[in-house]
Amino acid sequence: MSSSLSLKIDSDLAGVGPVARAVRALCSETLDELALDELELGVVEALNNVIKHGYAGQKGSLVQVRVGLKADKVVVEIIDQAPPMPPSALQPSDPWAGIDAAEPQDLPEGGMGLALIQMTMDEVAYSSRKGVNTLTLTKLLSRK
Amino acid sequence: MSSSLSLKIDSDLAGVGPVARAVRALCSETLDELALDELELGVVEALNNVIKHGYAGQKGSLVQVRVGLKADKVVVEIIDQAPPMPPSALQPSDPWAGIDAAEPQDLPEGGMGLALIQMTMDEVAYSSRKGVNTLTLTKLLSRK
Amino acid sequence: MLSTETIDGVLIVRVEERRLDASKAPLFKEHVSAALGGDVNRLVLDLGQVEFIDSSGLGVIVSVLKRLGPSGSLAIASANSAVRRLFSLTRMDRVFILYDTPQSAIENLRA
Amino acid sequence: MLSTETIDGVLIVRVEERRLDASKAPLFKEHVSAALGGDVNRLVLDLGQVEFIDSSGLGVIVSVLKRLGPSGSLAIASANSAVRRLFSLTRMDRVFILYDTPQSAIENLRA
Ligand SMILES: Nc1ncnc2c1ncn2[C@@H]1O[C@H](COP(=O)(O)OP(=O)(O)O)[C@@H](O)[C@H]1O
Ligand SMILES: Nc1ncnc2c1ncn2[C@@H]1O[C@H](COP(=O)(O)OP(=O)(O)O)[C@@H](O)[C@H]1O
Repeated sequence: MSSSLSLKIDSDLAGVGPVARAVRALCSETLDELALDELELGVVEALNNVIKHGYAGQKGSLVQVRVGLKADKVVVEIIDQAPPMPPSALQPSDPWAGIDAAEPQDLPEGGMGLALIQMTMDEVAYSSRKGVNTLTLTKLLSRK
Repeated sequence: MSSSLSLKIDSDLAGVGPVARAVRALCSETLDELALDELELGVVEALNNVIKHGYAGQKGSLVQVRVGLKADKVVVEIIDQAPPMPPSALQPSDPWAGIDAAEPQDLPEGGMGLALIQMTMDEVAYSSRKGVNTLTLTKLLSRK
Repeated sequence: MLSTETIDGVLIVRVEERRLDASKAPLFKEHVSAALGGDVNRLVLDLGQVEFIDSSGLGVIVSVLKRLGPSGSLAIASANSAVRRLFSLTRMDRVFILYDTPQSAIENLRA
Repeated sequence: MLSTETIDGVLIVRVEERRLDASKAPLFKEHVSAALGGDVNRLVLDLGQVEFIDSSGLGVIVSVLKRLGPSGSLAIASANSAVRRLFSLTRMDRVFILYDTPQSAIENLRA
Protein backbone atom coordinates (compact mmCIF):
# COMPACT_ATOMS: atom_id res chain seq x y z
CA MET A 1 0.00 0.00 0.00
CA SER A 2 1.33 3.39 -0.97
CA SER A 3 -0.68 6.29 0.33
CA SER A 4 -0.24 9.94 1.01
CA LEU A 5 -1.63 12.37 3.48
CA SER A 6 -1.45 16.10 3.54
CA LEU A 7 -2.21 18.16 6.58
CA LYS A 8 -2.35 21.91 6.81
CA ILE A 9 -2.27 23.44 10.22
CA ASP A 10 -2.05 26.86 11.70
CA SER A 11 1.33 27.87 13.13
CA ASP A 12 0.09 27.29 16.66
CA LEU A 13 2.04 25.14 19.11
CA ALA A 14 -1.27 23.85 20.49
CA GLY A 15 -1.96 22.12 17.17
CA VAL A 16 1.30 20.17 17.07
CA GLY A 17 0.21 17.35 19.39
CA PRO A 18 -2.93 16.30 17.48
CA VAL A 19 -1.10 16.44 14.16
CA ALA A 20 1.83 14.40 15.42
CA ARG A 21 -0.59 11.80 16.78
CA ALA A 22 -2.41 11.74 13.45
CA VAL A 23 0.88 11.11 11.65
CA ARG A 24 1.66 8.36 14.14
CA ALA A 25 -1.77 6.76 13.64
CA LEU A 26 -1.36 6.83 9.90
CA CYS A 27 1.93 4.95 10.17
CA SER A 28 0.73 2.59 12.88
CA GLU A 29 0.43 -0.47 10.67
CA THR A 30 3.70 0.31 8.90
CA LEU A 31 6.20 0.95 11.70
CA ASP A 32 6.77 -0.80 15.00
CA GLU A 33 6.16 0.91 18.35
CA LEU A 34 9.74 2.07 18.87
CA ALA A 35 9.89 3.56 15.38
CA LEU A 36 6.51 5.23 15.97
CA ASP A 37 7.78 6.78 19.21
CA GLU A 38 10.82 8.12 17.38
CA LEU A 39 8.80 9.35 14.41
CA GLU A 40 6.36 11.21 16.67
CA LEU A 41 9.22 12.86 18.55
CA GLY A 42 11.04 13.92 15.39
CA VAL A 43 7.88 15.33 13.82
CA VAL A 44 7.00 17.26 16.99
CA GLU A 45 10.49 18.79 17.22
CA ALA A 46 10.41 19.79 13.55
CA LEU A 47 6.96 21.38 13.82
CA ASN A 48 7.87 23.17 17.04
CA ASN A 49 10.95 24.62 15.35
CA VAL A 50 9.02 25.92 12.36
CA ILE A 51 6.50 27.60 14.63
CA LYS A 52 8.90 28.85 17.33
CA HIS A 53 11.81 29.91 15.14
CA GLY A 54 10.51 30.11 11.56
CA TYR A 55 7.31 31.95 12.43
CA ALA A 56 8.71 33.50 15.65
CA GLY A 57 5.93 31.91 17.69
CA GLN A 58 3.22 33.82 15.80
CA LYS A 59 -0.05 32.14 14.93
CA GLY A 60 -1.79 32.77 11.62
CA SER A 61 0.60 31.12 9.15
CA LEU A 62 0.27 27.75 7.49
CA VAL A 63 2.44 24.71 8.04
CA GLN A 64 1.92 21.72 5.81
CA VAL A 65 2.74 18.15 6.71
CA ARG A 66 2.84 15.47 4.04
CA VAL A 67 3.13 11.81 4.90
CA GLY A 68 4.05 9.23 2.30
CA LEU A 69 3.84 5.54 3.12
CA LYS A 70 6.08 3.55 0.81
CA ALA A 71 6.88 -0.13 0.69
CA ASP A 72 10.26 0.40 2.37
CA LYS A 73 9.96 3.73 4.17
CA VAL A 74 7.84 6.47 5.63
CA VAL A 75 8.59 9.97 4.38
CA VAL A 76 7.29 13.01 6.26
CA GLU A 77 7.70 16.43 4.68
CA ILE A 78 7.26 19.61 6.69
CA ILE A 79 6.65 22.57 4.44
CA ASP A 80 6.57 26.21 5.48
CA GLN A 81 7.06 29.66 4.04
CA ALA A 82 8.92 31.23 6.93
CA PRO A 83 12.43 32.68 6.64
CA PRO A 84 14.64 29.63 6.03
CA MET A 85 16.80 27.94 8.61
CA PRO A 86 20.39 29.20 8.67
CA PRO A 87 22.59 26.52 7.02
CA SER A 88 24.63 26.30 10.21
CA ALA A 89 21.56 24.99 12.07
CA LEU A 90 21.75 21.73 10.18
CA GLN A 91 25.35 20.94 10.97
CA PRO A 92 25.64 17.87 13.14
CA SER A 93 25.91 18.90 16.76
CA ASP A 94 25.95 17.10 20.07
CA PRO A 95 24.25 19.08 22.81
CA TRP A 96 25.27 16.36 25.23
CA ALA A 97 28.99 16.29 24.53
CA GLY A 98 30.78 15.68 27.78
CA ILE A 99 27.56 14.92 29.60
CA ASP A 100 29.08 12.01 31.49
CA ALA A 101 31.47 14.27 33.34
CA ALA A 102 29.07 17.20 33.52
CA GLU A 103 27.70 18.78 36.66
CA PRO A 104 23.90 19.16 36.64
CA GLN A 105 24.41 22.92 36.27
CA ASP A 106 26.00 22.33 32.85
CA LEU A 107 23.20 20.16 31.41
CA PRO A 108 21.41 21.64 28.40
CA GLU A 109 17.81 22.81 28.83
CA GLY A 110 17.33 23.67 25.17
CA GLY A 111 19.02 23.44 21.81
CA MET A 112 18.18 19.74 21.65
CA GLY A 113 15.51 19.78 18.92
CA LEU A 114 17.64 19.49 15.80
CA ALA A 115 19.84 16.83 17.36
CA LEU A 116 16.73 14.83 18.27
CA ILE A 117 15.40 15.14 14.74
CA GLN A 118 18.65 13.69 13.42
CA MET A 119 18.71 10.91 16.00
CA THR A 120 15.12 9.82 15.50
CA MET A 121 15.26 9.76 11.69
CA ASP A 122 17.20 7.69 9.20
CA GLU A 123 17.55 10.57 6.74
CA VAL A 124 17.03 14.31 7.10
CA ALA A 125 17.09 16.70 4.16
CA TYR A 126 16.30 20.40 3.92
CA SER A 127 15.63 22.57 0.91
CA SER A 128 14.58 26.15 0.58
CA ARG A 129 13.41 27.37 -2.81
CA LYS A 130 11.35 30.39 -3.80
CA GLY A 131 10.35 31.05 -0.26
CA VAL A 132 9.19 27.49 0.40
CA ASN A 133 11.13 25.41 2.91
CA THR A 134 10.84 21.64 2.95
CA LEU A 135 12.26 19.49 5.69
CA THR A 136 12.16 15.85 4.59
CA LEU A 137 12.27 13.25 7.33
CA THR A 138 12.66 9.61 6.35
CA LYS A 139 12.19 6.58 8.50
CA LEU A 140 13.19 3.27 6.93
CA LEU A 141 11.15 0.17 7.63
CA SER A 142 13.07 -2.30 9.68
CA ARG A 143 13.50 -5.49 7.78
CA LYS A 144 11.44 -7.88 9.86
CA MET B 1 -8.06 27.00 16.01
CA SER B 2 -9.45 26.18 12.60
CA SER B 3 -7.43 23.67 10.63
CA SER B 4 -7.89 21.30 7.78
CA LEU B 5 -6.46 17.97 6.84
CA SER B 6 -6.67 16.11 3.61
CA LEU B 7 -5.86 12.46 3.28
CA LYS B 8 -5.73 10.44 0.12
CA ILE B 9 -5.78 6.70 0.45
CA ASP B 10 -6.00 3.74 -1.81
CA SER B 11 -9.35 1.96 -1.96
CA ASP B 12 -8.06 -0.82 0.25
CA LEU B 13 -9.96 -1.94 3.35
CA ALA B 14 -6.62 -2.46 5.10
CA GLY B 15 -5.97 1.28 4.98
CA VAL B 16 -9.21 2.28 6.68
CA GLY B 17 -8.06 1.63 10.26
CA PRO B 18 -4.95 3.84 10.18
CA VAL B 19 -6.84 6.67 8.47
CA ALA B 20 -9.73 6.52 10.93
CA ARG B 21 -7.26 6.61 13.80
CA ALA B 22 -5.50 9.57 12.21
CA VAL B 23 -8.81 11.43 11.95
CA ARG B 24 -9.53 10.58 15.57
CA ALA B 25 -6.10 11.81 16.67
CA LEU B 26 -6.57 15.05 14.80
CA CYS B 27 -9.83 15.69 16.63
CA SER B 28 -8.56 14.48 19.99
CA GLU B 29 -8.30 17.91 21.58
CA THR B 30 -11.61 19.04 20.09
CA LEU B 31 -14.06 16.25 20.92
CA ASP B 32 -14.57 14.21 24.07
CA GLU B 33 -13.91 10.45 24.20
CA LEU B 34 -17.49 9.40 23.50
CA ALA B 35 -17.73 11.73 20.51
CA LEU B 36 -14.35 10.44 19.28
CA ASP B 37 -15.56 6.84 19.52
CA GLU B 38 -18.63 7.75 17.50
CA LEU B 39 -16.68 9.76 14.95
CA GLU B 40 -14.23 6.93 14.39
CA LEU B 41 -17.05 4.43 13.92
CA GLY B 42 -18.93 6.65 11.47
CA VAL B 43 -15.81 7.37 9.43
CA VAL B 44 -14.90 3.68 9.26
CA GLU B 45 -18.39 2.69 8.10
CA ALA B 46 -18.37 5.42 5.45
CA LEU B 47 -14.94 4.45 4.12
CA ASN B 48 -15.80 0.75 4.15
CA ASN B 49 -18.91 1.48 2.10
CA VAL B 50 -17.06 3.50 -0.51
CA ILE B 51 -14.51 0.72 -0.91
CA LYS B 52 -16.87 -2.27 -0.65
CA HIS B 53 -19.83 -0.91 -2.61
CA GLY B 54 -18.59 2.13 -4.56
CA TYR B 55 -15.39 0.50 -5.78
CA ALA B 56 -16.73 -3.07 -5.53
CA GLY B 57 -13.88 -4.02 -3.20
CA GLN B 58 -11.25 -3.29 -5.83
CA LYS B 59 -7.97 -1.66 -4.84
CA GLY B 60 -6.32 0.94 -7.02
CA SER B 61 -8.72 3.87 -6.74
CA LEU B 62 -8.41 6.96 -4.60
CA VAL B 63 -10.55 7.93 -1.66
CA GLN B 64 -10.05 11.35 -0.14
CA VAL B 65 -10.81 12.28 3.44
CA ARG B 66 -10.95 15.92 4.47
CA VAL B 67 -11.19 16.94 8.09
CA GLY B 68 -12.12 20.46 9.10
CA LEU B 69 -11.88 21.53 12.71
CA LYS B 70 -14.14 24.49 13.36
CA ALA B 71 -14.94 26.37 16.52
CA ASP B 72 -18.27 24.61 16.96
CA LYS B 73 -18.00 21.42 14.91
CA VAL B 74 -15.86 18.84 13.19
CA VAL B 75 -16.64 18.21 9.53
CA VAL B 76 -15.33 15.13 7.77
CA GLU B 77 -15.80 14.84 4.02
CA ILE B 78 -15.36 11.53 2.23
CA ILE B 79 -14.80 12.06 -1.46
CA ASP B 80 -14.71 9.39 -4.14
CA GLN B 81 -15.26 8.97 -7.86
CA ALA B 82 -17.08 5.66 -7.81
CA PRO B 83 -20.61 5.17 -9.14
CA PRO B 84 -22.81 7.15 -6.75
CA MET B 85 -24.93 5.69 -3.98
CA PRO B 86 -28.50 4.98 -5.00
CA PRO B 87 -30.73 7.69 -3.44
CA SER B 88 -32.70 4.98 -1.66
CA ALA B 89 -29.60 4.04 0.34
CA LEU B 90 -29.79 7.28 2.26
CA GLN B 91 -33.37 6.92 3.39
CA PRO B 92 -33.62 6.52 7.13
CA SER B 93 -33.82 2.85 8.01
CA ASP B 94 -33.78 0.84 11.18
CA PRO B 95 -32.04 -2.50 10.75
CA TRP B 96 -32.99 -3.30 14.32
CA ALA B 97 -36.72 -2.70 14.10
CA GLY B 98 -38.46 -5.26 16.23
CA ILE B 99 -35.19 -6.45 17.74
CA ASP B 100 -36.70 -6.69 21.22
CA ALA B 101 -39.04 -9.44 20.17
CA ALA B 102 -36.66 -10.99 17.66
CA GLU B 103 -35.27 -14.49 17.78
CA PRO B 104 -31.47 -14.62 17.40
CA GLN B 105 -31.97 -16.13 13.94
CA ASP B 106 -33.61 -12.87 12.81
CA LEU B 107 -30.85 -10.53 13.98
CA PRO B 108 -29.12 -8.59 11.21
CA GLU B 109 -25.51 -9.50 10.34
CA GLY B 110 -25.10 -6.71 7.79
CA GLY B 111 -26.85 -3.69 6.39
CA MET B 112 -26.00 -1.73 9.54
CA GLY B 113 -23.38 0.69 8.14
CA LEU B 114 -25.58 3.51 6.90
CA ALA B 115 -27.73 3.42 10.02
CA LEU B 116 -24.59 3.63 12.16
CA ILE B 117 -23.33 6.59 10.15
CA GLN B 118 -26.59 8.41 10.82
CA MET B 119 -26.58 7.49 14.51
CA THR B 120 -22.99 8.51 15.16
CA MET B 121 -23.19 11.87 13.38
CA ASP B 122 -25.17 15.03 14.01
CA GLU B 123 -25.55 15.77 10.31
CA VAL B 124 -25.06 13.64 7.20
CA ALA B 125 -25.20 15.04 3.68
CA TYR B 126 -24.43 13.46 0.32
CA SER B 127 -23.83 15.04 -3.04
CA SER B 128 -22.81 13.60 -6.36
CA ARG B 129 -21.70 15.98 -9.07
CA LYS B 130 -19.69 15.41 -12.24
CA GLY B 131 -18.62 11.99 -11.11
CA VAL B 132 -17.44 13.17 -7.70
CA ASN B 133 -19.33 11.95 -4.63
CA THR B 134 -19.01 13.76 -1.33
CA LEU B 135 -20.37 12.41 1.91
CA THR B 136 -20.26 15.14 4.55
CA LEU B 137 -20.29 14.02 8.16
CA THR B 138 -20.69 16.63 10.86
CA LYS B 139 -20.14 16.23 14.56
CA LEU B 140 -21.15 19.20 16.70
CA LEU B 141 -19.08 20.12 19.71
CA SER B 142 -20.93 19.51 22.90
CA ARG B 143 -21.36 22.74 24.79
CA LYS B 144 -19.24 22.04 27.86
CA MET C 1 -5.96 -13.76 15.36
CA LEU C 2 -7.48 -15.67 18.27
CA SER C 3 -6.63 -18.13 21.01
CA THR C 4 -9.01 -20.46 22.81
CA GLU C 5 -9.32 -22.19 26.15
CA THR C 6 -12.04 -24.35 27.68
CA ILE C 7 -13.00 -23.98 31.34
CA ASP C 8 -15.75 -26.16 32.80
CA GLY C 9 -17.27 -26.72 29.40
CA VAL C 10 -17.26 -23.02 28.50
CA LEU C 11 -15.21 -22.09 25.43
CA ILE C 12 -13.28 -18.84 25.87
CA VAL C 13 -12.27 -17.22 22.61
CA ARG C 14 -9.72 -14.46 23.11
CA VAL C 15 -9.52 -12.13 20.12
CA GLU C 16 -5.92 -11.17 19.44
CA GLU C 17 -6.48 -8.21 17.17
CA ARG C 18 -6.69 -4.53 17.97
CA ARG C 19 -9.36 -3.93 15.36
CA LEU C 20 -12.16 -6.18 14.16
CA ASP C 21 -13.21 -4.41 11.01
CA ALA C 22 -14.25 -5.07 7.44
CA SER C 23 -10.65 -5.86 6.46
CA LYS C 24 -10.51 -8.68 8.99
CA ALA C 25 -14.13 -9.82 9.38
CA PRO C 26 -14.05 -12.63 6.77
CA LEU C 27 -10.91 -14.21 8.25
CA PHE C 28 -12.22 -13.69 11.78
CA LYS C 29 -15.39 -15.53 10.84
CA GLU C 30 -13.39 -18.46 9.48
CA HIS C 31 -11.24 -18.68 12.59
CA VAL C 32 -14.15 -18.57 15.04
CA SER C 33 -16.04 -21.15 13.02
CA ALA C 34 -13.02 -23.43 13.17
CA ALA C 35 -12.78 -22.92 16.93
CA LEU C 36 -16.43 -23.88 17.41
CA GLY C 37 -16.33 -27.63 17.50
CA GLY C 38 -19.49 -29.64 17.08
CA ASP C 39 -20.74 -29.60 20.64
CA VAL C 40 -19.76 -26.20 22.02
CA ASN C 41 -22.78 -24.20 23.07
CA ARG C 42 -21.51 -21.82 25.75
CA LEU C 43 -18.96 -19.31 24.60
CA VAL C 44 -17.22 -16.26 26.09
CA LEU C 45 -15.75 -13.80 23.62
CA ASP C 46 -12.89 -12.03 25.36
CA LEU C 47 -12.40 -8.61 23.73
CA GLY C 48 -9.73 -7.40 26.15
CA GLN C 49 -7.26 -6.71 23.37
CA VAL C 50 -9.76 -5.21 20.96
CA GLU C 51 -9.83 -1.44 20.61
CA PHE C 52 -12.38 -1.12 17.85
CA ILE C 53 -15.16 -3.10 16.16
CA ASP C 54 -17.21 -1.98 13.17
CA SER C 55 -20.51 -3.32 11.83
CA SER C 56 -18.72 -6.10 9.93
CA GLY C 57 -17.08 -7.35 13.10
CA LEU C 58 -20.38 -7.13 14.93
CA GLY C 59 -22.00 -9.10 12.11
CA VAL C 60 -19.57 -11.95 12.69
CA ILE C 61 -20.36 -11.97 16.41
CA VAL C 62 -24.08 -12.18 15.60
CA SER C 63 -23.37 -15.04 13.20
CA VAL C 64 -21.61 -16.91 16.00
CA LEU C 65 -24.65 -16.50 18.23
CA LYS C 66 -26.81 -17.97 15.49
CA ARG C 67 -24.48 -20.91 15.06
CA LEU C 68 -24.72 -21.74 18.76
CA GLY C 69 -28.43 -22.37 18.23
CA PRO C 70 -31.39 -21.98 20.59
CA SER C 71 -29.71 -23.79 23.48
CA GLY C 72 -26.45 -21.84 23.14
CA SER C 73 -25.24 -18.75 24.96
CA LEU C 74 -22.62 -16.19 24.03
CA ALA C 75 -21.27 -13.69 26.53
CA ILE C 76 -18.98 -10.75 25.80
CA ALA C 77 -16.11 -9.91 28.15
CA SER C 78 -13.80 -6.91 28.59
CA ALA C 79 -15.30 -4.68 25.93
CA ASN C 80 -13.80 -1.17 26.00
CA SER C 81 -15.92 1.97 25.80
CA ALA C 82 -15.86 2.19 21.99
CA VAL C 83 -17.08 -1.40 21.67
CA ARG C 84 -19.72 -0.86 24.35
CA ARG C 85 -20.93 2.16 22.41
CA LEU C 86 -21.30 0.02 19.26
CA PHE C 87 -23.32 -2.53 21.19
CA SER C 88 -25.61 0.09 22.67
CA LEU C 89 -26.11 2.02 19.38
CA THR C 90 -27.12 -1.20 17.64
CA ARG C 91 -29.18 -2.36 20.63
CA MET C 92 -27.06 -5.50 20.70
CA ASP C 93 -26.55 -4.83 24.40
CA ARG C 94 -30.04 -6.31 24.78
CA VAL C 95 -29.02 -9.47 22.98
CA PHE C 96 -25.59 -10.01 24.54
CA ILE C 97 -24.59 -9.57 28.15
CA LEU C 98 -21.38 -7.59 28.51
CA TYR C 99 -19.16 -8.60 31.44
CA ASP C 100 -16.20 -6.65 32.75
CA THR C 101 -13.95 -9.72 32.92
CA PRO C 102 -13.84 -13.18 31.32
CA GLN C 103 -14.03 -14.64 34.84
CA SER C 104 -17.39 -13.08 35.65
CA ALA C 105 -18.69 -14.10 32.22
CA ILE C 106 -17.63 -17.72 32.81
CA GLU C 107 -19.20 -17.81 36.26
CA ASN C 108 -22.49 -16.58 34.88
CA LEU C 109 -22.55 -18.99 31.96
CA ARG C 110 -21.77 -21.86 34.29
CA ALA C 111 -24.48 -21.01 36.79
CA MET D 1 -1.61 20.39 35.37
CA LEU D 2 -0.01 18.79 38.45
CA SER D 3 -0.80 17.58 41.92
CA THR D 4 1.64 17.13 44.79
CA GLU D 5 2.02 15.07 47.91
CA THR D 6 4.80 14.79 50.49
CA ILE D 7 5.80 11.42 51.92
CA ASP D 8 8.60 11.21 54.50
CA GLY D 9 10.09 14.47 53.30
CA VAL D 10 10.01 13.46 49.62
CA LEU D 11 7.89 15.69 47.37
CA ILE D 12 5.94 13.72 44.78
CA VAL D 13 4.85 15.75 41.79
CA ARG D 14 2.27 13.97 39.67
CA VAL D 15 2.00 15.45 36.19
CA GLU D 16 -1.63 15.56 35.09
CA GLU D 17 -1.14 16.10 31.39
CA ARG D 18 -0.97 13.62 28.54
CA ARG D 19 1.65 15.61 26.70
CA LEU D 20 4.45 17.77 28.03
CA ASP D 21 5.46 19.67 24.94
CA ALA D 22 6.44 23.12 23.75
CA SER D 23 2.86 24.34 24.03
CA LYS D 24 2.78 23.50 27.73
CA ALA D 25 6.42 23.73 28.86
CA PRO D 26 6.32 27.37 30.05
CA LEU D 27 3.24 26.83 32.22
CA PHE D 28 4.59 23.50 33.44
CA LYS D 29 7.79 25.24 34.54
CA GLU D 30 5.80 27.84 36.47
CA HIS D 31 3.70 25.23 38.22
CA VAL D 32 6.63 23.06 39.26
CA SER D 33 8.54 26.07 40.49
CA ALA D 34 5.56 27.04 42.61
CA ALA D 35 5.37 23.51 44.01
CA LEU D 36 9.03 23.56 45.02
CA GLY D 37 8.98 25.28 48.36
CA GLY D 38 12.16 26.65 49.86
CA ASP D 39 13.45 23.51 51.53
CA VAL D 40 12.45 20.67 49.22
CA ASN D 41 15.46 18.82 47.93
CA ARG D 42 14.19 15.32 47.18
CA LEU D 43 11.59 15.07 44.45
CA VAL D 44 9.84 12.29 42.57
CA LEU D 45 8.31 13.25 39.24
CA ASP D 46 5.43 10.85 38.58
CA LEU D 47 4.88 10.60 34.82
CA GLY D 48 2.24 7.87 34.99
CA GLN D 49 -0.31 9.95 33.08
CA VAL D 50 2.15 11.35 30.54
CA GLU D 51 2.18 9.82 27.08
CA PHE D 52 4.66 12.10 25.40
CA ILE D 53 7.46 14.55 26.26
CA ASP D 54 9.45 16.62 23.79
CA SER D 55 12.74 18.47 24.26
CA SER D 56 10.97 21.47 25.79
CA GLY D 57 9.39 19.30 28.47
CA LEU D 58 12.72 17.62 29.10
CA GLY D 59 14.33 21.05 29.43
CA VAL D 60 11.93 21.90 32.24
CA ILE D 61 12.78 18.66 34.04
CA VAL D 62 16.48 19.51 33.77
CA SER D 63 15.79 22.99 35.12
CA VAL D 64 14.09 21.44 38.15
CA LEU D 65 17.15 19.31 38.81
CA LYS D 66 19.30 22.42 38.72
CA ARG D 67 17.01 24.22 41.14
CA LEU D 68 17.29 21.39 43.64
CA GLY D 69 21.02 22.15 43.88
CA PRO D 70 24.00 19.92 44.63
CA SER D 71 22.38 18.24 47.63
CA GLY D 72 19.11 17.60 45.83
CA SER D 73 17.86 14.54 44.04
CA LEU D 74 15.21 14.08 41.41
CA ALA D 75 13.84 10.67 40.46
CA ILE D 76 11.50 9.86 37.57
CA ALA D 77 8.66 7.38 38.04
CA SER D 78 6.31 5.54 35.67
CA ALA D 79 7.74 6.79 32.39
CA ASN D 80 6.21 5.00 29.40
CA SER D 81 8.30 3.67 26.52
CA ALA D 82 8.18 6.88 24.49
CA VAL D 83 9.44 8.91 27.43
CA ARG D 84 12.10 6.34 28.22
CA ARG D 85 13.25 6.56 24.62
CA LEU D 86 13.60 10.36 24.93
CA PHE D 87 15.68 9.93 28.07
CA SER D 88 17.96 7.38 26.45
CA LEU D 89 18.38 9.31 23.17
CA THR D 90 19.40 12.39 25.10
CA ARG D 91 21.52 10.36 27.53
CA MET D 92 19.44 11.80 30.36
CA ASP D 93 18.98 8.24 31.58
CA ARG D 94 22.49 8.66 32.99
CA VAL D 95 21.48 11.76 34.87
CA PHE D 96 18.09 10.63 36.19
CA ILE D 97 17.14 7.27 37.59
CA LEU D 98 13.89 5.98 36.10
CA TYR D 99 11.73 3.90 38.42
CA ASP D 100 8.76 1.78 37.42
CA THR D 101 6.56 3.12 40.22
CA PRO D 102 6.47 6.20 42.47
CA GLN D 103 6.72 3.81 45.45
CA SER D 104 10.07 2.39 44.41
CA ALA D 105 11.36 5.89 43.63
CA ILE D 106 10.34 7.13 47.09
CA GLU D 107 11.95 4.16 48.82
CA ASN D 108 15.21 4.78 47.02
CA LEU D 109 15.26 8.52 47.70
CA ARG D 110 14.55 7.87 51.38
CA ALA D 111 17.29 5.30 51.80
N1 LIG E 1 12.69 25.98 11.34
C1 LIG E 1 13.66 26.82 11.77
N2 LIG E 1 13.76 28.07 11.26
C2 LIG E 1 14.70 28.91 11.70
N3 LIG E 1 15.64 28.60 12.62
C3 LIG E 1 15.62 27.39 13.16
C4 LIG E 1 14.63 26.42 12.76
N4 LIG E 1 14.87 25.29 13.46
C5 LIG E 1 15.93 25.53 14.24
N5 LIG E 1 16.40 26.79 14.07
C6 LIG E 1 17.57 27.40 14.75
O1 LIG E 1 18.38 26.36 15.28
C7 LIG E 1 18.50 26.52 16.71
C8 LIG E 1 18.56 25.16 17.38
O2 LIG E 1 17.30 24.52 17.28
P1 LIG E 1 16.94 23.29 18.21
O3 LIG E 1 18.10 22.35 18.21
O4 LIG E 1 15.66 22.73 17.73
O5 LIG E 1 16.81 23.85 19.68
P2 LIG E 1 15.81 24.91 20.30
O6 LIG E 1 14.59 24.92 19.46
O7 LIG E 1 15.56 24.39 21.67
O8 LIG E 1 16.55 26.21 20.28
C9 LIG E 1 17.33 27.34 17.11
O9 LIG E 1 17.54 28.03 18.31
C10 LIG E 1 17.15 28.27 15.92
O10 LIG E 1 18.04 29.34 16.00
N1 LIG F 1 -20.71 4.29 -1.00
C1 LIG F 1 -21.69 3.49 -1.51
N2 LIG F 1 -21.80 3.33 -2.84
C2 LIG F 1 -22.77 2.53 -3.36
N3 LIG F 1 -23.67 1.87 -2.64
C3 LIG F 1 -23.63 2.00 -1.30
C4 LIG F 1 -22.64 2.82 -0.67
N4 LIG F 1 -22.86 2.75 0.66
C5 LIG F 1 -23.91 1.94 0.84
N5 LIG F 1 -24.39 1.49 -0.33
C6 LIG F 1 -25.57 0.59 -0.51
O1 LIG F 1 -26.36 0.61 0.65
C7 LIG F 1 -26.47 -0.69 1.22
C8 LIG F 1 -26.49 -0.63 2.74
O2 LIG F 1 -25.23 -0.23 3.23
P1 LIG F 1 -24.84 -0.42 4.74
O3 LIG F 1 -25.98 0.01 5.58
O4 LIG F 1 -23.55 0.26 4.98
O5 LIG F 1 -24.68 -1.97 4.96
P2 LIG F 1 -23.66 -3.04 4.32
O6 LIG F 1 -22.46 -2.30 3.87
O7 LIG F 1 -23.39 -3.98 5.43
O8 LIG F 1 -24.41 -3.66 3.18
C9 LIG F 1 -25.28 -1.46 0.67
O9 LIG F 1 -25.50 -2.84 0.66
C10 LIG F 1 -25.14 -0.86 -0.71
O10 LIG F 1 -26.01 -1.46 -1.59
